[in-house]
Amino acid sequence: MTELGLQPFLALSAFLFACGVVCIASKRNAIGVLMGVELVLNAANVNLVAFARYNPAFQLEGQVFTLLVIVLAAAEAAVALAIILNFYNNHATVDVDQADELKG
Amino acid sequence: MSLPVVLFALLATVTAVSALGVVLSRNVVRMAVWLLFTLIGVSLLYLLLGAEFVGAAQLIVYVGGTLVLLVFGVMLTAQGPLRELRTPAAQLVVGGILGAILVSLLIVVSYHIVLPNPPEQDKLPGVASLGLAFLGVTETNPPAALTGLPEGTRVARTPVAYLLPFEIVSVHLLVVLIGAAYLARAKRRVQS
Amino acid sequence: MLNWIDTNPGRIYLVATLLPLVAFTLLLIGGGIRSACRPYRRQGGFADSLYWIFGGDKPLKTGAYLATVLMALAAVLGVTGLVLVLTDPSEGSLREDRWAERLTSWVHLGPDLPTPTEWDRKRESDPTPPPLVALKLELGYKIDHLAAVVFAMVTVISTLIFIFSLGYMQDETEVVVADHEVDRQTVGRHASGPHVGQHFQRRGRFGRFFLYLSLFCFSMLNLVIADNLFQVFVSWELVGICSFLLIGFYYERPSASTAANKAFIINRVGDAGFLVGIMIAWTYLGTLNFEEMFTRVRSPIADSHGVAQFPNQLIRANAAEPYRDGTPRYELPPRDEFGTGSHLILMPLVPEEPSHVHSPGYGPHRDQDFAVPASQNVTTYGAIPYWLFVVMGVGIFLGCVGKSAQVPLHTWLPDAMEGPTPVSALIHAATMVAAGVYLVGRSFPLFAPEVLLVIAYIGAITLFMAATIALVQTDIKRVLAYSTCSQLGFMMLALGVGGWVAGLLHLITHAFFKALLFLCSGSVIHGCHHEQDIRKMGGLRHKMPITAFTMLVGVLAIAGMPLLSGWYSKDQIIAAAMAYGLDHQHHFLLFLLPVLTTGLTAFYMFRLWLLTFTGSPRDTQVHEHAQESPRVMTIPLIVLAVFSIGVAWGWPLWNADASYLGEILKKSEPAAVAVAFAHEHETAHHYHLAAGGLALILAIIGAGLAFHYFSRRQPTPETMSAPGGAGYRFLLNKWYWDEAYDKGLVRPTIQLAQAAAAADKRPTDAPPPPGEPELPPKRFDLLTVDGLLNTVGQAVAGVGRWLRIVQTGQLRMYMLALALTAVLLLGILTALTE
Amino acid sequence: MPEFWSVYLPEPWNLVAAGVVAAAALFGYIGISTFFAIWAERKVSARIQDRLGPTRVGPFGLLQSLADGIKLISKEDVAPAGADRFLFKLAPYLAFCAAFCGFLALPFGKGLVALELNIAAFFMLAVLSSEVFGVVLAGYASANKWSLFGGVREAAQVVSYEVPRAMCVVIPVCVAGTLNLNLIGQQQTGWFWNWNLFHDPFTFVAFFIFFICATASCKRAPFDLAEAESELVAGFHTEYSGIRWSYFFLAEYGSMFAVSGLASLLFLGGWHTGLLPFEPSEVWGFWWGNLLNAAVFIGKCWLLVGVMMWMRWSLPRLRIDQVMMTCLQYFLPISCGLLVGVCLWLLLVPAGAAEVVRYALALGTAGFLLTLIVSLFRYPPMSAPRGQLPGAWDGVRTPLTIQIK
Repeated sequence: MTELGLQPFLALSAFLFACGVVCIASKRNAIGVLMGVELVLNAANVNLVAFARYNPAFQLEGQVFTLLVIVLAAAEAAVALAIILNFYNNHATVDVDQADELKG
Repeated sequence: MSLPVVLFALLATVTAVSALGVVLSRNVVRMAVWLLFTLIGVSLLYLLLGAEFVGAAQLIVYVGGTLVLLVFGVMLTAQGPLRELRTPAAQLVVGGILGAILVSLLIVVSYHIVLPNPPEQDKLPGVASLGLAFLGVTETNPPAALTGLPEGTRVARTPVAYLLPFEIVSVHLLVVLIGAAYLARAKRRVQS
Repeated sequence: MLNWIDTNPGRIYLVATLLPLVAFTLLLIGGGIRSACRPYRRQGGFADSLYWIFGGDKPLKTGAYLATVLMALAAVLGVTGLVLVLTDPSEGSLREDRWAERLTSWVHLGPDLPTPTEWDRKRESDPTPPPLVALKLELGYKIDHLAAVVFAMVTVISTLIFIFSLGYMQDETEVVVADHEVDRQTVGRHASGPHVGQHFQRRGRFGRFFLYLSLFCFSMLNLVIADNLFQVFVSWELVGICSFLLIGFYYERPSASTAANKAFIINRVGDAGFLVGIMIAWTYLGTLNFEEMFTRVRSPIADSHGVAQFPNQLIRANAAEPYRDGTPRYELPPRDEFGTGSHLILMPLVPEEPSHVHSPGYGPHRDQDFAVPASQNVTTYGAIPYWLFVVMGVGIFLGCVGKSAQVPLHTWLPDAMEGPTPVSALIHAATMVAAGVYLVGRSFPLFAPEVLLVIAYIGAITLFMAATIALVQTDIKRVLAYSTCSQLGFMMLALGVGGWVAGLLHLITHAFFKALLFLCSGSVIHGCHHEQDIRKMGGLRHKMPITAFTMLVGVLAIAGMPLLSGWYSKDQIIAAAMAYGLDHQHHFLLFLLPVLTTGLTAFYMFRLWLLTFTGSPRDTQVHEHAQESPRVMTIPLIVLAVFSIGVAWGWPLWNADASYLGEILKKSEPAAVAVAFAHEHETAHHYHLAAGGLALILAIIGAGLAFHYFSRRQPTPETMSAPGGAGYRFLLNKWYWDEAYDKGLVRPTIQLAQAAAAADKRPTDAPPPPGEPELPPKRFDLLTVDGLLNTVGQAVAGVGRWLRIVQTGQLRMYMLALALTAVLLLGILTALTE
Repeated sequence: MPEFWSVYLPEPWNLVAAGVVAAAALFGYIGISTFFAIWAERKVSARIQDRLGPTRVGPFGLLQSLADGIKLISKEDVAPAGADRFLFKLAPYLAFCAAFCGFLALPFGKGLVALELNIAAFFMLAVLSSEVFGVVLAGYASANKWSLFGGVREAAQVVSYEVPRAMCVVIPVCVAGTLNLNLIGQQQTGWFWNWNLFHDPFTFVAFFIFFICATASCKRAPFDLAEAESELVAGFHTEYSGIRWSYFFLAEYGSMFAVSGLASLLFLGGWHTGLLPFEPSEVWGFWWGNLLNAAVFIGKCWLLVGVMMWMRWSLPRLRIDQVMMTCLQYFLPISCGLLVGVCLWLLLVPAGAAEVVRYALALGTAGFLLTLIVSLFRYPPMSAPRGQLPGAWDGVRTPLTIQIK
């Protein structure tokens, strides 16, 4: 493991992050956007766990924060999905380009 | 080439390819499948890194919960015979270029990170220490100094550890539960 | 419990003070619950039962009796306390420990530090230098002979007045009370109201009356026992609000509500001055505790060189070149100019070295110059500009002017007679108005000679002017009101000319006989079915003999007839005034006015009594229906009459100087009095008999004149109401004070307000209510203040409209922008770290 | 295991070999179990429906599954015209993978486990809960509305039942103080009153809740709404045939065995007989002892699977709203209450009282079961003569002692 080092994980995380950003920036389907967000969060989590593994100061913290992120991501997904369903009920679409007004 | 390197290469390839799949797929359900592989790949990476509990949590929450919820949402909002929402090509190109720059920049930045002392042992603190940390019991002294501090300074953990975040997250989850139920409730149309 | 009081007998006073508060609280809670439950009455259920348990429709009689009992208990405690004070053998600091306590941590406005006294004790074990004075508001009580006497007086009189009120306010115990006065006053004012042709009716307010009275008593007692200026101020305002509530007790009557407002507003003027005084004291003296303020202001009696050169005096000095480290420096003026200087030197509360007490003076080893550090420290000297010190004294005195109805803030007191008569007796004769005098007596060492002169002159003018007005008034209570003004003027004068004991003795004796007089007038009014005009009375002596006799006692006492209480105090006052006049010839008015006024006093008091009780009845209707009051009202009269006769007695009885009460008060006389007025006191001693004789002769002349005009010549109703000459009208119209205020202050204010309203008027405003003039729109506000704000708002809105273009609502645009920003930031970061 | 192989192979390869062998063994176990379970299912259903079931292929029709398998493999692999072919093909594998991975952390005996994880119980829950994804994908990819309905129902049902199931797992975990299934198994060594089932009243109830939830999350009757043939033709696998269809069945039986194994490890003493006061693998050696252990463990799994079959053929199917209500309104609060209860029990109840309750529960249950078994043998089976149904259905009380002619 020590020969592997931290950098490959960070590189993978960077790639996941960029994929997530591009996903958010290019999908018109609201659920697709949500998936992009999940990708971004996963990228962050990979970073955190990698640091937990390679920096003794973060052994506990990396895992703790990853867990918190996972849990909050689940909550976020639930709320986002509820919002999307609500939007769908009102506008009969999940196209985020249609969602450019502040009123529901 | 030791086994971890091989395993990492394998997993990283799978994860990266399926993340790319998420970006490039047009069909939302296919995106979800690609995302599934990404998530599984990430959870295996956690196992590889020795964070067993986090890996399993990733599986149960993301794969078993979030992703199913997403697919569920797709099915509830599917219109007709799976109409696809297409993005203008120009935006895709711009996004792709931006993404590429972002990756390269991030990788460049990440290669500047130098860790003072990579640990010898492979194990991370197990589920017991995690649970105790969430309940507010932890050693106040982390095994190594934090990076980025002035030379010779050590920062102790707070004695109550992560009890407060844990409680906040609990309350947060409760609020989310209620909020989601409220938002997605079946609305009774008032017949006027 | 006994032990609790035994170690600190002063706590008796604490208990006695809180008893009326208990009564107030109980009445308030009971009444509150009842009014909360009132909407649910006759509906069954819990609230309904509560409503009936707490009195139902009838006024709260039980609560009133409870309040009376508690007040009586307080009186018993007050008298017990007085006896304990007199028999307490302890001396010095031990006495202070037993009779004073301070709660220093009430309100902190600075670091939590011990009081200087505590530091003093602590320094034996811990020699670190004492810190800055912590600015704290304190609670505390301090009982000396003065407080004890006044406390006993207040509680006893209050109890008697409570008992009297039980009878006097009998009308208020009815469920429905018809107030004819309201109808009479409002005819033509609200002609279109819903009550046209029927009497105004309201619910009885028996309980409310006692509620207010209890709160008043608590505040007054708290004022008496307070050991610091701030606590005094709080009580001061509390008695003010009680006075307001009680004057406006019949608030449906326009005259009562305006009188209440007037009293309250005029008192605010005085209180503003009081507040200025408090703030100056706070800022420069660093404490509001009376003892500590005196210590700061007056030089020590003795220092480490033995007896001080200038003990207990105000030391003034001139600012000199500061020290090299920037510390200001002050220098005593040359010896022959002692007592001048631009600054007043302040003394340390706790000396740096307990064995080394500094007292300024001349000669070897004396400090002729003083260092004053930038921050005031309890151990160091400080200084206050002398004019500020004078302003402080005048400010405190201004508060007393307002409360004690001295010129020029006296106009509220006669109008305050709109309240029920027991209120007039308790608040506006016996206690509250005396609070001003009490405070002047309390804070006597804080007053510079200039301030004392002001006090004396104000007192002299007031006593004369009020007496002249009282000569011609026809309302029985107004006569007494102006007489109160006049007597308070006597007290102020006495304090101002150094007759500290005389003034405060007069405070006590006056309280008793003035309460007696007011209650007698109340009895008359009650017996005559609320007729107050003495022109319609006459010959009531046979109808109400007890009232007539007790009132005669009061009249004799106030006129200063020998062996009655008033004689002792007034004699001393005249003596003090005479001594001052003799010593300072250019202030001869300070002697002339009071001596003249003793004659006037006898005249108008006898006029009042003779017109009311003797001769033939001038209004047969009033006379026929008149009757003696019930026993619950006459017994307090008799008790008060006994007090009015004998409260100031001493041995030998015929020596006005030998009053026992005066001896008691003398024990708590501030040393400053003796220091400042040493020569006057000596003169007074010499001319005592002459002054007393002069006053007595004038009083007898006045009484004789009254007898001549109103008894022998038997005035008819016609002569009584005939318009007199210019002088008569001048006096009848009270020297035109009210008119002057109206012209000089009220009208300009209203005109200013109208002008401001006109300037601010806009075309879009609603038309004014009917009866008020339509103002032309000037749009001042629209163009300036509003205009500025509107311009700013529109500018912001414009910028917002312009910025809105960025906010497309397109999620992907935002995300792209975000990614771009991240790329840029990271790029910059990378470029910088390279 | 890797230690065993390290004698023969160098550093990374012994790990690979251990993995391959464990995977092969588990795959074989799932295959053979399913093979016999399908036969058993048919036999049980036949007996319950008063039929004979398969009799032709092999003794007692034991090889019926083999015949079925050959038929399924040889069938044409078809996909509907509008289907998403990629997902359609992927779905059965996903489902099977999830079920298979559940066995990775399941110990069959002391140390007899493919992958010893410290968080084995949690891992099993996580992996088993991802089986649903395959089903949902299958429902979606079939381009058939019945399939889609089946898939959506499955998603809702499984996600909901996961919650009380997980809470019921936490209850014995609280008692054990570890998530390591191997350790949990070892803690229950000895007599049967050491089993977690009898630890206190809360675990006792939790076992039944867990079992019902597990049944529901395996989408077994009476919770098989995803494939309710009376409403949705065959639910999510309407369009599947041949070998892909059989993968779904492998997955279903696999997850049945997995949850049964989990239940027996958490509650029923794992690989212990409950009648031997020692750990066999320590006394008789690793292999021989674990042979007994594995046999006992597999026997317990079969027992629980048998109960599932019994339930399937005895109880009518619930409606979807009843299924959801049962979970969210009853099982979820009950399991929360049980969790709180067991925590309080551990904190507050003195050891002596806890022991008394444990023995009372264990011996009471044993007595009840013994009485039941004895009564089964005392009375002959309630089988009705031709043309006549037992019981009071026709208003006539039929005597229980009827001679079968």
